[in-house]
Amino acid sequence: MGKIVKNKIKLEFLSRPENVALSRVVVASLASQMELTLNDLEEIKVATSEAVSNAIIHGYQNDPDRIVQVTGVLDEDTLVLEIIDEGIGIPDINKALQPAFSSDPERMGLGFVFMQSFMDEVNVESQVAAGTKVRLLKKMGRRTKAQAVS
Amino acid sequence: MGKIVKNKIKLEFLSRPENVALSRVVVASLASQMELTLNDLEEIKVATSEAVSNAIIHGYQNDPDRIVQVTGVLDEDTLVLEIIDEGIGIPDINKALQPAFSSDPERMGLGFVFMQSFMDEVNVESQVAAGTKVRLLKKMGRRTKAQAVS
Amino acid sequence: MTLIMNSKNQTLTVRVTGELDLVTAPEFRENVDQAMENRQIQNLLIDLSEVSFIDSSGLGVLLGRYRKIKTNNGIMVLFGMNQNVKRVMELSGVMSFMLSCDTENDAWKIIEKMSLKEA
Amino acid sequence: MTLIMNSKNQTLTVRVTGELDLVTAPEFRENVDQAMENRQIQNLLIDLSEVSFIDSSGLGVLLGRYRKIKTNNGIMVLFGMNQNVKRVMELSGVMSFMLSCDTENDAWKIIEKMSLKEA
Ligand SMILES: Nc1ncnc2c1ncn2[C@@H]1O[C@H](COP(=O)(O)OP(=O)(O)O)[C@@H](O)[C@H]1O
Ligand SMILES: Nc1ncnc2c1ncn2[C@@H]1O[C@H](COP(=O)(O)OP(=O)(O)O)[C@@H](O)[C@H]1O
Repeated sequence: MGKIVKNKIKLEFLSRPENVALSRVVVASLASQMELTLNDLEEIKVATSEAVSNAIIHGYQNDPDRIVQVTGVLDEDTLVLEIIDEGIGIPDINKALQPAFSSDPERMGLGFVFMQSFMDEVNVESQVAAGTKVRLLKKMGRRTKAQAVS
Repeated sequence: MGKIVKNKIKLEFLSRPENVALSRVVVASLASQMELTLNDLEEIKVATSEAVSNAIIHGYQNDPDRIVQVTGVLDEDTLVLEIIDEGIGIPDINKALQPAFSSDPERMGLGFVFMQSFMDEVNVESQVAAGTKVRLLKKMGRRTKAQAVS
Repeated sequence: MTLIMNSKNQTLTVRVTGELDLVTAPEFRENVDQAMENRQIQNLLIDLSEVSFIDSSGLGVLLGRYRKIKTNNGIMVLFGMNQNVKRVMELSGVMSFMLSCDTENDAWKIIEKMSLKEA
Repeated sequence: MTLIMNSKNQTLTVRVTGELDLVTAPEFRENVDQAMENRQIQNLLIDLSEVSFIDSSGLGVLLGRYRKIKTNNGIMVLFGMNQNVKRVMELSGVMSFMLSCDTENDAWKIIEKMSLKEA
């Protein structure tokens, strides 16, 4: 407890698809301030991309004028990201986390699969009609299977 | 009046030197969503770097635990950036804007020179002991000399 | 993202440069589907060697093209994936049924061999 | 930022890779000053060909080394600047007194010529 915070950022942006790339870039810039492999960096980028894409397309159902928030906290050996929307929320988180489940027939239902495979912890809090917060944690220099906690 | 906002972001981060690079990357990612030359992009990066560096070293006098805020708004042909700190403020803005003026003998006093050369408008609001807001405006596809308004 | 498309013998080769995500996936879909229609394409070769990033939105659009090509009894081959793109693709499971190889040359060979088999 | 330093005939060659800004300028200063002291350096050649970004903090550290070298009657030459780095340097006015050229070869020629002049 009481680990030293090495860095902390908060990014807010309009819910437009272009900002998925922007948030990847920000998170990558933050993550690269700690020792990590290029693989780690790529994994963090994919996980961020999935969570932010979900906020835009599912949370806000492609309404381009809402706000998505991404926070990042870096301590000695951990990166914690939170991706927050105030959108429609997830009625059944366990179902949403299942591989290949998607409420959109055009999509693959792999977003949470990627987040869980590429991060060490994935934590989803959501309330219908209030919004969703996805917390992604990555430990550096360790390779553990992701734990889904709903 | 009433120009269409193409994008809008807000970034907050701890006043640490590493975040100068991070803010450059964010602003570059935002700016590259509009038509602009590589020269424009480089100029925007330098101006951002100067304003954020100033917030950290002058505004917060290198205290690493304060918050710097960068906002970016993009409409059809303009990028407006604001770099805000709640630091010591600037007692005499006209003096601060002068080329080669620096309150730090180790520095060159070129930050505002670069901002003014590379952006189309530079506007500084500051209050001693309250903080500083630097507003940087870049018009795309136009090359006008910067206007300093204090 | 940039797309360069060439067609030859009812086969469309698409060279993708950049990132395949929520922004670029729809652009990819529209452009490739248009080209497939206009040029009466049977087979699709996708050069991913210049793709620096892909996520599930990008994967989705590749899978969509695969289904379309399959429906018309065509062949789709991906080639040139870098390590990161490969890992994302493999994790998704699509590599168990999608054809892939390293070079365009190999991709053409696959098309030839499979066309013979089907003939 | 990465620094590669070589010395020969009291001349230190520093090859900088990356960005020169508020974070990296102090690292540059400490490392180069240390090397100059340890190796009793007279002249400084700075290879900027792999510098992708410079701002006034980066410029400041170059100017500081210039002053130091001048004080000891040495010669400092910058070489290989890309277009963007060059513009920032030119705008600052330092190019009116700092020596610069395109290649390391040219930089060594400048050192030779100027050493002769001074001798
Ligand atoms: N931020 C969110 N807001 C509302 N629903 C979400 C959100 N994120 C995920 N979901 C729900 O969870 C499902 C599964 O998500 P995911 O695994 O990323 O697959 P996909 O995005 O392909 O649908 C989505 O289809 C959606 O119904
Ligand atoms: N955010 C700020 N807060 C307080 N003072 C500032 C701020 N930005 C600039 N200044 C003042 O303005 C002066 C000139 O700034 P600048 O032109 O960027 O040169 P330099 O950073 O090299 O000193 C600084 O030396 C400082 O005194």
